[in-house]
Amino acid sequence: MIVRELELDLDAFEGPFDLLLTLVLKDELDLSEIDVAGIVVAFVERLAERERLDLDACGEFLVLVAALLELKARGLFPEEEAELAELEPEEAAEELARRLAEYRRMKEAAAWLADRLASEGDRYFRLGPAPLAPKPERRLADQDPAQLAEVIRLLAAEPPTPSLAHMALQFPPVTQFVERFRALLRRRSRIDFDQELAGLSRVEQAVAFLALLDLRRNGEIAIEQAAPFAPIRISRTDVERDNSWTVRSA
Amino acid sequence: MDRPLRLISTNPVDQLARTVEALLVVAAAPLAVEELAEATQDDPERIQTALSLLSDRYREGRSGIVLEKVAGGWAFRAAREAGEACGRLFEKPVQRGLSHAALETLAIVAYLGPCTRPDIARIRGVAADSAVAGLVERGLIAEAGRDDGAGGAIRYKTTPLFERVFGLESLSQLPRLDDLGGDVDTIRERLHEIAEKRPA
Amino acid sequence: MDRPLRLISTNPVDQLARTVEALLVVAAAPLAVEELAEATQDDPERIQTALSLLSDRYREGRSGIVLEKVAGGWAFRAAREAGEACGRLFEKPVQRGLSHAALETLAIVAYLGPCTRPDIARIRGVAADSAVAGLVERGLIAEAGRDDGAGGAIRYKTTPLFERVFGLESLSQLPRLDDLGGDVDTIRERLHEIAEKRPA
Repeated sequence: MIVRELELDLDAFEGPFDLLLTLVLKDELDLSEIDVAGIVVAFVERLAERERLDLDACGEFLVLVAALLELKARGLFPEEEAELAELEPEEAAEELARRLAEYRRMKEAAAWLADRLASEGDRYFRLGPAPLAPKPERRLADQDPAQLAEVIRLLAAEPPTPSLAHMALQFPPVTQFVERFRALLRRRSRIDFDQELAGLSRVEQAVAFLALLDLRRNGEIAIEQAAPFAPIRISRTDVERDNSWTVRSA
Repeated sequence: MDRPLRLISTNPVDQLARTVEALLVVAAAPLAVEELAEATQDDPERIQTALSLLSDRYREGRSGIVLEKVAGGWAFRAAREAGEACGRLFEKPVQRGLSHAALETLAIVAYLGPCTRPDIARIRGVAADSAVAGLVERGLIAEAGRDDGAGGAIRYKTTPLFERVFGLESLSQLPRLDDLGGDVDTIRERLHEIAEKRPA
Repeated sequence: MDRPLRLISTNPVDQLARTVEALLVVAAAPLAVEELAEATQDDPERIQTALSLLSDRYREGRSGIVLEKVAGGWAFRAAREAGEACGRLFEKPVQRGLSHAALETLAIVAYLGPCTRPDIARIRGVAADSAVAGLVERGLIAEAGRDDGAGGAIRYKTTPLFERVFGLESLSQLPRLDDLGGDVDTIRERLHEIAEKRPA
């Protein structure tokens, strides 16, 4: 007999035991709603169907049910245990007595309600409207037709561009890097992408790369990379054409 | 007649009449003679007798409760002389406004003419079922045939009550939307375009 | 007293009583004297007089329709002698009885007034979620705002239906809590004995 496959049919749960455990551990099922005694009864019934006592199953079941009970007990007194532990024995006894008294009174009040319900069992009254009652009139205040035009205009308005503010990403403008590369390349004919941008955030590096592509499209620079992931080298396209410029500016 | 046998009751008819009274005051719908016979376990003929006794006691001018025979059976109603008081009891206070969902739905139906729930949902970007149901219940829109014959979705149009509540002599008095193109087809097209751009 | 002025009615009280009868037979819930005065546009004192006239006419043993003071108002119900016949035709509001958990939860909500699920769980020592949900479903308790504004736990209170089902004129008819829990003192003594014996 496999304990985990024990089929349960409880008020709050229906299905195999291992699913119940999974749901409880994932906090998807409130253990305080689970009737643990019901689980024990289900297990004992299954056990009784067998001819021989399945000791392995009993052992496994005991471990699992003990764990469930401990979890349940803790769940029921989340802060109270701590609260009571801080009290002197006399105070704790008084606090417990107070709570028990409160519960006791409610239990008796519940019993009074049960009696009352039984004694009032032959009182019948109509629930809801009478068969031939007039229909309630729901009157609507006068409305302004301008508000109809207003909502149609709202529906016809371009949706706002989604805001990225919540993503907390700071995008530096691409132009900032375009200018930065131009300035660098004015002083040097060749630069190494990774070296120049070391220490920048990933977002800034990405924007810098966009700036490179922009400059490449304009024909201002040449980009080389010997192999994938190899350093990216950037050079001015006019280096070859105008060496004197380099010399002059260097 | 095929009727289940019942014990012949020895109860006097006026006691039966009291039981019938009790059943009628609890019922949420008119009760047929057969139902009354079933509940009282008495004879339909005797029920009829009890009902005529009660009809005499609960009649217009004599009592505020009037027993009436309607389709489907017998039921109590309020006497006519109490009509005004009943009106005051059932008249709910004036409802000031309409929800935004209701207004949007109403505006679409008013400006674009008869349209279906899927139409409205597409333009608004959210399901329109409860907004449409609420407006139908309030009598501001009503069914107006189906989209392309019998199988299509139900179309809705505004009602005369809508015109009255919004103080319009006719739909042509709706505020003009020249800024959106003016005519219905342009506005419809524009609404559909915008709806598609909206993030899902 | 601060009450809106009403025209002094020249109608005889028995005519007013007929109108009150009519209102009570069509109302969906018990009607308070003030509501009756509002609907009839008559004086609350005269309404009281009319109601005592009607209470005499519609009373247990004399009529199948019984007028009772319940849930803060006045309502018709079926006479008890017709209970069996009613049972054959209608469902009771609480048809299948209430579980221990439900009754305890109901008692706590009725006595403590609006309270939250954690409040109830603290007193009962077990979670009250499904008991609360069941009582809400049966219409015996209903949401009544939240604990300390918007973020807090939902509070629950008993409904007029609760008072009707239990035949209470108002919650003040519940037995006094002080009279309940007779063995509480014994428990307290036992606990104190145990505490004295325990090493601190």
